[in-house]
Amino acid sequence: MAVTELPTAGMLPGGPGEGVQVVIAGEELPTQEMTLSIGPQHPSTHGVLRVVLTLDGERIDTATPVIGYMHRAFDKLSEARDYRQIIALSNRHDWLSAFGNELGVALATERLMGIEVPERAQWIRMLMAEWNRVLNHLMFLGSFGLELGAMTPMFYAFREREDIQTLMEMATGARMHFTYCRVGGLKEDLPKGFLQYSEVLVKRIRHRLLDYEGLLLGNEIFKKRTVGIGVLPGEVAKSYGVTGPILHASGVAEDSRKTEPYLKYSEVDFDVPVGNHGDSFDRFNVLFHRIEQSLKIIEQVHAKLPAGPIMPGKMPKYLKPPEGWTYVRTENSLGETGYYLVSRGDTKPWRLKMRTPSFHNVSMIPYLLKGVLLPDLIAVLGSVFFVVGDVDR
Amino acid sequence: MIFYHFFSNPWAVFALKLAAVFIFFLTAPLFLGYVEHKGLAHMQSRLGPMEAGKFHGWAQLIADGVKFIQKEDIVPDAADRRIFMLAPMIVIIPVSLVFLVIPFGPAAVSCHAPAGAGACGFWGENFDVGIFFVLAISAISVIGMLMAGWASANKFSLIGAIRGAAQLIAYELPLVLAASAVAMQAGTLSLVGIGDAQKAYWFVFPQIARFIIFVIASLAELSRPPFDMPIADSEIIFGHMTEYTGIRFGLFLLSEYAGIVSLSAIAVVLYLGAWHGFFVPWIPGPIWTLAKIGALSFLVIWLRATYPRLREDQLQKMAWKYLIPIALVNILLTMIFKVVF
Amino acid sequence: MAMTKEERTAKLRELEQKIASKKGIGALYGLVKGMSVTMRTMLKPAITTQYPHVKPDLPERTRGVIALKEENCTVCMLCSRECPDWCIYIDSHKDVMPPKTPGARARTRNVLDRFAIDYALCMYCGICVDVCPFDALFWSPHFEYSTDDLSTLTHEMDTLAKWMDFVPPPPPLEDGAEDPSQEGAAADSATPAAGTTEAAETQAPPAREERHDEEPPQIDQEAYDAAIAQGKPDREARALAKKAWILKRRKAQS
Amino acid sequence: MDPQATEGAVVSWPAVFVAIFGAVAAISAVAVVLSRNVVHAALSLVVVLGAAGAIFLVLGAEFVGWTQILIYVGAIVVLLLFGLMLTAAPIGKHALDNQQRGVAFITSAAVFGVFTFIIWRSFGSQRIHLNQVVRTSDIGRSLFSGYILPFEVVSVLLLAALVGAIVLAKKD
Repeated sequence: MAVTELPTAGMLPGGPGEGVQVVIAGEELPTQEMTLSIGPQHPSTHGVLRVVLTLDGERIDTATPVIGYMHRAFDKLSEARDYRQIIALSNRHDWLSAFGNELGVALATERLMGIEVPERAQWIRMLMAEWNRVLNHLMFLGSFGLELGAMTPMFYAFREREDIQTLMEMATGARMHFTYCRVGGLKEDLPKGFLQYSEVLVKRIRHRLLDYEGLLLGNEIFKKRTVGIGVLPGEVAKSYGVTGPILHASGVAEDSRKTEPYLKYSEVDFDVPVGNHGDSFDRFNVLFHRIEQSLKIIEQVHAKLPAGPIMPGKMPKYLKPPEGWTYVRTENSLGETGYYLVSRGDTKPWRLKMRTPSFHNVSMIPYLLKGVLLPDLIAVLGSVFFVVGDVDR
Repeated sequence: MIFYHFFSNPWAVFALKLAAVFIFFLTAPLFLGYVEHKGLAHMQSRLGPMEAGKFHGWAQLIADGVKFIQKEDIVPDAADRRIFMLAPMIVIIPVSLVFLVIPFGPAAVSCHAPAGAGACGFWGENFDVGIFFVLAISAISVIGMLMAGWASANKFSLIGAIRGAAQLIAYELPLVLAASAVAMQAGTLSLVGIGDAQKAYWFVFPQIARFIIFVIASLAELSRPPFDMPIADSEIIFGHMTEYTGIRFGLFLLSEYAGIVSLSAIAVVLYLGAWHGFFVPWIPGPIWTLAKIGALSFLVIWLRATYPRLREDQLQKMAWKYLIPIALVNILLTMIFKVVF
Repeated sequence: MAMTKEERTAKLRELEQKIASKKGIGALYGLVKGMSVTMRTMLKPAITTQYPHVKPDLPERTRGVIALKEENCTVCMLCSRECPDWCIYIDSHKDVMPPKTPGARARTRNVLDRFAIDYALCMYCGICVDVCPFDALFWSPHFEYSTDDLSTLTHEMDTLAKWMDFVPPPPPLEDGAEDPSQEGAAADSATPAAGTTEAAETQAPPAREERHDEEPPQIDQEAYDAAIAQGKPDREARALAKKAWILKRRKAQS
Repeated sequence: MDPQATEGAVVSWPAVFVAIFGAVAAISAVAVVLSRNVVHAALSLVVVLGAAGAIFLVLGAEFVGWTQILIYVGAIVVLLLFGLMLTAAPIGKHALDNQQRGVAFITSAAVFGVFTFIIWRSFGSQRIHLNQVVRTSDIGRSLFSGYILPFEVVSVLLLAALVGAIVLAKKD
């Protein structure tokens, strides 16, 4: 039988015809695979990620993530900016966990310079980092629902996020790119009324989490769409370098807040929620419970916040870390963010390499998407929590 | 006596009814669209449109319509031009025809139509096979959907259209089965007759399962959430409507909302007692009908606000494994009851 | 009666879990619960505000726009150099001032000709405000300056100065915080009211804030106070104080 | 072709409509076979079947007419289109064609001739009386009395087809 080339509508990577293959298996009728580009402009890749799929009917044969549409050369740029400026730059790549990012840069610089951060600053940093985590997780809680067609959780998520952003704005002045960390401490102390509002918010959000439970976690349709979809065994997750909620959902409770505590995480009591199956539902569930844990940490910070300065008394005029290198692990909202900082005694780092969780999360898309149905692509992609800026940097 | 002469002229009455049906066809979906804007918004803790027309954005849908008319009508270069442009009409015409047969009230008491008593009332046309007409005509829309999806020369459109067709084929069956059980119980295929037959009790009460099947199947036919896979925006952009702009896109949307109104109306006539009210019998029948249509349409909106969408194969499974067997058993039971009592 | 609200909720939750865990009923219960969530929300008032009609109440620290207190600027160019994306444009010239006493050396000073911030480039990091040693830059929560033309987002000195009117006083700090103003380090010149002469007379010398980890102010406090007492304007007093400080240091060095 | 057109000197409205729909159906039928695009052909088929349904309606057979539309337009052609799009229907302006036009023409001409002959022989002398509308109940009654055997035979046939389809599809 003649092999006809599948005419295309100009959506294939290299124009019509390319990437189409004809599979003739035994005596079966010949079937053609369709290549479908999801992205870079597609509603469900939240950002400019592109996934090139080869489809057998609605079943995905291969999935190749194409990244780099948002590459902003953070690593290179930080070699040309001083430490203060890097803090402002670093909160931009993963725009959903800005505070966590700048915290990492500050921690790395402090470690290299041997600066002792005041107690109060450390506690406030932890408070901010946890609120930031809640912000981030709420976003994914909402967007996952949206991708599965439930539009309301997204609006609820933004309702809650709005409250938290107002809180963050009180202290930092910004709603998204906080730039609140400084090497050695923080920009300013908390304004009056911050803690009170923070306490109110903890209660409010804890109450409103029930809405998400009612809309998504307890919903039969949602379960039907996510349970058993995109199963990621713990071993595979580890081998791909996946961290954060996705790793936890696969049953591995690796969290640098626990295993290698920074700030004051060793002094607060919290759990690392883990999943049993590593499917989409577990990932979502873990995200949900991580919010609860973060709220728990925030409550403890409220109780334990000491008085004192937020910057060390003596700070050098110019930030010039001595020659050497350091690596800082932080458990950022989406997983482990590592900062490899090499200094040659200059005011600028010689090298600042970031290990971002989203990059590793995206790297296992081919594994997760193999053999799933096209509609499940959404259930899988939505549960592989990533921020495109964090992938490309 | 000029009115008497006017209404005894069948052509005048026909023209009047046609005009009324057309106006209802144009305004009801707009009103429903507005209710959806506001209802969805409030369910999501928002306010929805507030600017157009000043008072709570009442003119938002009109503004949208004007916008659709003004926008450029783009036909993709690779598209099959004629079919692409024809598709929205194929979708909207059957939907508009359904409005012809929706009965809003009982037959007029003093009727002077030449066809005899019972031939005129609050409806456009009383077909002998009304329910059959509705089911047949609403099945045509899917051809327009397939045309749009295929002619757009876009893979997402094609997938959407195929999903839409698969969904329609699967759900046409439970829909017809659920409706035919009602026809059996009422002993007539005429929508007016079915409405009349519910004077004693609404058909929803003896057979609630049938009603649920009808509503689920209607939702699937309309591709409304949680069965909106043909236009699942996070998967396939907007299905068969992806490439459409301007008034043609507007026609698709209009047909969607008109479809909600018409299928709600049919469900009301079949199950919810049509124009028969309760507690307050002095409220006229047409108002009852409209109120019930509104309530059912609101349910459709409410579902959209609440549920994620199912997967296409789960939908098919639901149709073939549950809805169709239940509907068949239902027909059997209805038959037995009909014969025994 | 004896049950508190929390206990009651906990008990209800438990019951709910029990129902939800049942297979068929649980599924139906979950679906109905979802419907109840949306319905409940619908019956509550919306949380959104009608923005152009209702202005948001923003915190004092909100980084809306950077305002310039022109008379504080000494054209040191620090802000311009520290800006990560170089969005601050400063032009100046040197003005020769006639000597105060006849026979003395004529002095020069920098005169600010142009101070512009390109808000199309600005990333609102606030480094310029942080580094400014003379407190010439302030954050203001004012934010309504959007335009439909990129080029009009470059705002010049006069606009930046006008925005000083929107600068609120810094908020009081949370309990347990060390107030930087008590150490005499931070200036409270952020208040728009500080522009009046009365406030200017009582205010401490505008020195950089301690928390910005830099050197102590390079002016002689006594000379500044003396100059203020003589009724000299703020800028002149600061210049005198700076001169006195430099003389003192030279003496100490030699 | 049209029995109504020859009846009496006065051309009635139904006759006019039957003629119009007949012409539409005939032209579309030709378009089905002449179309170089398989989807266009299927869509022309929709018009043919729709026009056939319309003729039934004009002739007062409401139930049959709507059934024609429900089954053929709403289901059969949709399935056909569905199958086409799932397999080989090219997207956009692509044509599918082959070199068997001559054979196809001969075959269809032969079929046309045979059908015309049979129909003419069987019903050529019959007249349809339009003063009565065919009630649905009459169809039901005749279906379950006079035609009960063919009806049941067809049911069994469809059931067999259904089972066969399931067996074929269930291969994996």
